[in-house]
Amino acid sequence: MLRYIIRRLLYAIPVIFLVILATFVLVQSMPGGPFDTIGQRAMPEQMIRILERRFGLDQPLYVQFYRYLTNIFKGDFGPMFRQPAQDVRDIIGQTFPVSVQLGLMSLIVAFSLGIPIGVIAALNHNSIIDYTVTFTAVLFISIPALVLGPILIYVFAVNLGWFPIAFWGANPPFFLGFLPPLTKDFFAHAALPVFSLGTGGAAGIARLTRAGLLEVLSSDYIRTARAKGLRERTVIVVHALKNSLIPVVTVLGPYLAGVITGSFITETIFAINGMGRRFVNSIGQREYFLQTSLVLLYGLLLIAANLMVDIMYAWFDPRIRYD
Amino acid sequence: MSPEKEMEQLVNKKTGKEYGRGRSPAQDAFREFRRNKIAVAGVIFVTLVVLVAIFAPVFTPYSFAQQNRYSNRQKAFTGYDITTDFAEENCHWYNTPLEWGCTFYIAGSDPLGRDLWSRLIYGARVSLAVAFVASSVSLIIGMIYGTISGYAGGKVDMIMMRIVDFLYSVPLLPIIIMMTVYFKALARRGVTTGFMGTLIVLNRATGGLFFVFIAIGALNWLGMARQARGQVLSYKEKEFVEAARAIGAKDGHIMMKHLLPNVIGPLLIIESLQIPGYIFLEATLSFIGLGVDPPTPSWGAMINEGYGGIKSNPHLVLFPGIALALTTLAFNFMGDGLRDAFDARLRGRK
Amino acid sequence: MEDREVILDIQNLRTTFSTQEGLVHAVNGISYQLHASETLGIVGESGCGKSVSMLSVMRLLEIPPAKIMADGIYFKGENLLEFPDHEMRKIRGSKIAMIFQDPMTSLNPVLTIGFQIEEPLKLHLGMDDAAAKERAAELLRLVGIPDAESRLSDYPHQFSGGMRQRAMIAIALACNPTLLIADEPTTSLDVTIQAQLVDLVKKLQDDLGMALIWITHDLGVVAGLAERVIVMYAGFVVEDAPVDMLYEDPRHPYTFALLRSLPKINEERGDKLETIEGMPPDLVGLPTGCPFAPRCAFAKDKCRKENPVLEEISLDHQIACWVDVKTGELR
Amino acid sequence: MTKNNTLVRVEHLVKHFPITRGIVFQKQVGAVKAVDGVSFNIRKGETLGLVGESGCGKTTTGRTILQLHKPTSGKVFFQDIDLTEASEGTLRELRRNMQIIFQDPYASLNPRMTVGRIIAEPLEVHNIGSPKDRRDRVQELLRLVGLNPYFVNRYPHEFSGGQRQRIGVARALALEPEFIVCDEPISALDVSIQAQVVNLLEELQEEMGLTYLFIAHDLSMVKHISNRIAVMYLGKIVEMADRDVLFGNTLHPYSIALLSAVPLHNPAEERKRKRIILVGDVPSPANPPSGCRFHTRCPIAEKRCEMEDPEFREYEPGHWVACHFVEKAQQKMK
Repeated sequence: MLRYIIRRLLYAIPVIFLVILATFVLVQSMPGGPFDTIGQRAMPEQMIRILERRFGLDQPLYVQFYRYLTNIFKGDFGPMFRQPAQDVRDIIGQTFPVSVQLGLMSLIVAFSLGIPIGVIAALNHNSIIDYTVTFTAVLFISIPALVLGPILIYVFAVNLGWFPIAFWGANPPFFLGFLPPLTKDFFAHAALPVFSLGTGGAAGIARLTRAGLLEVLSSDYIRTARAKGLRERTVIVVHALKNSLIPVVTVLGPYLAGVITGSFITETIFAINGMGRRFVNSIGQREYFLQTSLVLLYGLLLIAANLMVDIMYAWFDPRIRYD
Repeated sequence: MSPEKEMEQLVNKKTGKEYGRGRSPAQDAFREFRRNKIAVAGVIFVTLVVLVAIFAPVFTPYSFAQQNRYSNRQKAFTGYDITTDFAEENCHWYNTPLEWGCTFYIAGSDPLGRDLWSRLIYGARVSLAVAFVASSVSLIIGMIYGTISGYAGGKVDMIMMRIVDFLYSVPLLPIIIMMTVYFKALARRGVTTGFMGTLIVLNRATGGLFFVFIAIGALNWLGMARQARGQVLSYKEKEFVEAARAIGAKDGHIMMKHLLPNVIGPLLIIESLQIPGYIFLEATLSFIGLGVDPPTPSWGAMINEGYGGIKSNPHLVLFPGIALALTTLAFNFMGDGLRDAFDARLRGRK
Repeated sequence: MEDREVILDIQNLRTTFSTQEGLVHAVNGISYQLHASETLGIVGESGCGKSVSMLSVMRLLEIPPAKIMADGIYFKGENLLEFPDHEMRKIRGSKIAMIFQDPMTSLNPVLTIGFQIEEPLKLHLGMDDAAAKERAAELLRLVGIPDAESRLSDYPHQFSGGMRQRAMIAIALACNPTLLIADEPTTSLDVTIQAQLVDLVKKLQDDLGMALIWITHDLGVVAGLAERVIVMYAGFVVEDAPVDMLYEDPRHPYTFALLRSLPKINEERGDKLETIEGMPPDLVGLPTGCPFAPRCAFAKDKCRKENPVLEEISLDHQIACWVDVKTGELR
Repeated sequence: MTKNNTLVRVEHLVKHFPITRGIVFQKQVGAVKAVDGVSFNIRKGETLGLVGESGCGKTTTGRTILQLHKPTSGKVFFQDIDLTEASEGTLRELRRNMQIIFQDPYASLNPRMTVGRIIAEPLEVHNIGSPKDRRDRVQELLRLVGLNPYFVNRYPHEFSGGQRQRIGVARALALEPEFIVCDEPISALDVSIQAQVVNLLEELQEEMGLTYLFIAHDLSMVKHISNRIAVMYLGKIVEMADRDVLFGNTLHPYSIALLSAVPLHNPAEERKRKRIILVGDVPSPANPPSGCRFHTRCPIAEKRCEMEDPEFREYEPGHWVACHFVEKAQQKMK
């Protein structure tokens, strides 16, 4: 298992390298540069040259790339062109923990809602409860965060006034680098975005759990468990649940990737100062180092998430062997 | 036994079913599907949306790009000081549907005075185009790639699947966003020659949809390739394929007569379950300004335009949002119904 | 035989399943008695209701779609059908244990063998962890698995098919059941492994003195194992006789034809096998009359109109047929 | 055994399936030795029964003979043509003469094709006859295997297991082959249906002079249908002889044990007879035991069996066996 993890991590190195390289080249080859304008007016040619020299942009691309790579290992992700007071590391330091908080919390919501609801639906198979759950799940899967977010804001923030409209209340300093201060204000701000990002996942997980549990409940070993005289609750909890969650773990990978990279929308709608919103905001700009570094970070998160899913998979299913 | 007597025996007395004529598994599944009311409702709704989108001009009083004004619908807004002009006429310069006196049409108008209803209807075109074109693109690429990989096996399969694995471990969405930015920047430069130029011209001709297709296709063929390979592998080992090889059938024959007919059904169903995701993705890209080019209306772009003013004019977000949700809901019900009806495993359990 | 205590008395058991195609009549009114430490073989083809009848006794069918009706299923004089669920659970796995056909799927793949054997020990006998573990190892040794202690922590996929079925037997025997029901336990295994298991069960039965019901489609397996054999067809018991009588003098046309359709060990090559033409009937719309009549070589008009009931034709030998296979005429 | 009436000759046939492992690049870490050096002849018009337990390689042998699997090494001659060296085209032409019937009546028929198309497919592939001819031929074949010809337009799932197996037989017969590999054709069927299919196969053999390789694990059925029987264990043939010789004078300890494990349909004899219960399971073909592969379960094994793989020799005329201690087996095991 450990060897498997190490091998997977080694395999990740060329992947990450290629991802950075591709992004770096793509970003740099875009028409226009970071210093084309100053306010509404065009920047004088000479000024551009000076600025470019200052940030090393006049060097050949491979030199720049080499410098960027070596700097990363020193913890330097490069400068910000338009906000010289900060560099990319500062931006990441501010936005990354917020995105992680949002992602983790919606993940928790998705699983802690989805699994029990799915179990309840499966145990009441073909009853009104089952139909209601199935229907509601499809309904929530069909409402994207893009639509749900504004609706939540309108209903709960604007009309009812229960929650603040926007601006994530997570501000540094964070404990351990990413844990937020657990204040009432924080949760009030977090409620709507987390709900809007988490319900789709919860609905999907509920459906998978239901299908998985139904499949498991009709299997031979459940009949064996019942033939032992076990109570129905023991049959479900001890014998059925772990098996039925195997398909849920399988989608955990893509789902995590979705939460990580798909939080653009939620962060933008709720004006959360996270990586996704920062990335979207930088689209029109030519912040080469910020953009490359954010993609790099996404790549690392994705690899970590996939690895975690593999490990969980082995834990859930002893038949899986990595070697 | 006389032929007449034989024929007589061919009709099952109890069910009245004719023995001579068989019903294929697909026909069985369609009967099953028809029994699923909610899935049928999904199909009907999708069909309606398709019809409305095709005949959009019939259902819309204005063009999606036309900027109207209350007093003089013929005259465009451009150049007017919008706010003051319409404040004087005691009417919002964009209306909520409740203020019928000011309404251009059922749904009111957007901040630029364009008829919201017309834009919603034309927006359906974008979503449906994405639903069908992007799913076809991903299906075709994925199916060809996966089928080749699965059927070839060995080294070819290994290398082809390594490529897919590699792309899977890449954060595709941010990279595709960067690529779209790159294309759009080139397009703004007015590049019209060369490979990129051709793409850009195509893109402009489709109102910015072309890049969306590329982006969605690039993101989604991976999963389809894996599924197709898995299906081919499972059927490749089936005894009826061995039987075909045993009678001396060539690879092409086996592929066309035995593998594809069995593989394509499940893949179509898997693909139909992906459609809501494609519609979401288009809306997402349009929302962050990387989807269709203005003034082409897309529900995602419309939400983007409206959500700043959600406090005073929620309908600007609500209407495209509802349209988006209803359409994906219909596609979801349809896909679920198809899966339930065609998935023999699920059917067997009932 | 009659001086032994009757431990299981099934009276007119009928089991149906409601499906989209209609009501499936899986078991259609079967009655028999089983005595303490008796070995009963139940033989029949797939879909004849042999497994369903046993699952009905254990009340392991999902209701609905299943529906179990009977005048009574008496286990040691108490009607199992009247037991509330929690009472029934006390019977299952302790007084009546069951092993199933497919050892590959009958054990939970994510739990260790040890856990699965210890479960009934803790549940029914109230053992603590240590005692249960010790007893589980003992049981594994009893069913002939070497290195029992270390294999307790294995998962089912680390066992071969034969070993898994041994583990299933260990689970079933955990609480010294009065009755062991074996539902085609060797069907999916090779003959040499089947021989091992039949041998093992026979030996365990001698040692532990439990009654045994062995369900199979293989007339050979029960020949050497059972004292009495019941033949089932389309949800009916068609013949019930002591084992020697059944094989030497089968009196129901189905049993008669079935035994003759098997290749004889001393026949010449080129001898034709006797066949039973046609297929078993559809259990949704059973014909009136004898269910075997459409395939029966002896069928008379009466057979197609009236379904015969199980009757004793000589001591301990019951058949459900209008015809005497010896003369080919109505009895 | 004269050479001119030999239809199929198998010489030292070996089929190993590679086991690969690796995340990025896969490398071969071993092989499942499914068939490991098998030689035998099949005479024109006879039925050779091939028995053994699951995983012994009997199915792989059948498929490798037909070149459905490419053999790792060894030769297969069909009518004195080396199939392992034959070109694709030659092989395709030769397939008209050798066919296969499969075990699983559900997986062996394409669910999306009608019965008519399934049976006509071999004719289409080899471009035989006009569409009308083919239709007539399909009807004829259906009648031949005892199915109603009006069923041509029905789909496989509308038939029972026994009927499906008949459809499989009809497909195999469409090209009028000389040689048919019957790969456990009755294992998945109910007892009362098995006899129907076996009788059909026997009748067809008589009428058309077919040659069968009949693969099964059910010894009594194999004995019924075969002229000669070969017993396989872990990729090798351990004993081969005429059916009566094999049953009357069994030589190999494994065959003796296998025979004694088959339950008899006679309670009195079944209770009396001496049974040899083999201990343990069949070892994995990926990692077969050294020397004689049976030595781990053999009741009479000695040191030599662990070291030395016994030669497959003709112990008496027409009776082949691979065992060091044939005499000891006779004394100790019977």
